[in-house]
Amino acid sequence: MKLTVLYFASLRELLGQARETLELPDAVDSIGALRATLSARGEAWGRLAPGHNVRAAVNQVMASDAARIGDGDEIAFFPPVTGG
Amino acid sequence: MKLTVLYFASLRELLGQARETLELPDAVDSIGALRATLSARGEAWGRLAPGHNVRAAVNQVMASDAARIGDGDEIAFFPPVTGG
Amino acid sequence: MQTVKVQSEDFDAGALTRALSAGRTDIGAVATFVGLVRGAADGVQEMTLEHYPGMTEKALAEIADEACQRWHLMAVSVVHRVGALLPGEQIVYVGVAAAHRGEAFAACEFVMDYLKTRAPFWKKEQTAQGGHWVDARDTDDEAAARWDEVEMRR
Amino acid sequence: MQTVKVQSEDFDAGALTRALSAGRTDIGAVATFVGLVRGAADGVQEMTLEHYPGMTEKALAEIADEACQRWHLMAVSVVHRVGALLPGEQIVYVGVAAAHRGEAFAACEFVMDYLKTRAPFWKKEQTAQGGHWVDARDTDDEAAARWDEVEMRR
Repeated sequence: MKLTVLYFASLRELLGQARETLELPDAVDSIGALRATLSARGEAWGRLAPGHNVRAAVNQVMASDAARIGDGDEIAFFPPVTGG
Repeated sequence: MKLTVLYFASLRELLGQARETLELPDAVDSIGALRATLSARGEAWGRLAPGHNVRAAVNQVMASDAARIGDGDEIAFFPPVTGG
Repeated sequence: MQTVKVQSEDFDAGALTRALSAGRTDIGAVATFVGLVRGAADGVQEMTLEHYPGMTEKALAEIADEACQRWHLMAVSVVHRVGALLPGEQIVYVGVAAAHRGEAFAACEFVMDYLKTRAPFWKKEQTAQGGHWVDARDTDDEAAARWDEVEMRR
Repeated sequence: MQTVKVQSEDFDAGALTRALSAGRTDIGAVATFVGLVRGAADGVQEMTLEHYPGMTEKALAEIADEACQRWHLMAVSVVHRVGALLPGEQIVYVGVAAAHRGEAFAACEFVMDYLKTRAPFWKKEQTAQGGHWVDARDTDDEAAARWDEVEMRR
């Protein structure tokens, strides 16, 4: 399963990257599972674990940890929004 | 006691005048008393009697029937406002 | 800064709005309202606005003052036209500048609600059936009355 | 009529507001909001707005749609800037046209409240002490949440 993952704002700066393309096992089939996989990278990536107020979107729609993800999806992680 | 009395909008049209200067006994010392005096003229002037939703102002400030009036005052009668 | 004007000429809402915050960097929010003459659907061909010169300006200034007492505002501007107006034309402008949006929105709506019930203007509509004076709306009294109870918002 | 734009250039709020009612006579009320960069008092020298291209436009269009479902609106326009902005500069414009003022005010404030919590924009402030990302405010979540319960107003 191939995913595009985007990072924005303070999270982008913390992780030192704005986007990456990932090849993941099909078992990583939810936002929650993807968070677990990424936070396991350690250090700053721990920010993606629960309790750090990082929001997610799947294909440009806000998504909870239960949201399903699949091949070709565009996933984004970001802090609470502060526009306006 | 000398008063200037102004009439506006539908009341002005109904009474056929926009302003008049009145010489009145000092006993006519409130908006309520002035309403009684004017409505006693009969016909359309009855509109100034209680119950016809005609508002009053004394010297350009909204006033109830109990408001005192005196020599030189500018009194106005008009329907509920509809600006904006 | 409070500006209140009663005039027969049209106004430039954009210029009035820019003036509220011009040269300042302490304003975060500007809320504005423009009221327009509705025509076609209501059969209105022309609207004439009568007012009570002198009292009108005082009433508008008092309403702006009261808004400034209720909320922390940086600028309030009210312009109201009088005379003959055609459908689509602007009648009234209210602009409010504040640090935060809650204050700006609340104060702008407050000024309009109070203006509708306290400022001595009267509308006469001209339709194919002739001229008639617009009746005051109970909903306007209700809109103004809710500010008696409302808590100030940020 | 719904217009949503994300752009780095400044916008002309007056022209945007005129466009809402241009050529129409069924609009009685236009409510607008402009958000500005506050500077001096907060020590902000510059503000940078980052966004999520694609999702931002979708989110703003959804918010405008939702406003049109809640109230009977004749036009909604939203413009949000991105990139580097100086104190005093305009950030966001929301304009709503309706038959009556209650609808226009409520919908305009609703769009701003939802935009503040749902549209993917992030602000970074530059002060003498360096750059820092602006924290989301609880009061913004509360402002948005009250629309879940609020009754539609005329």
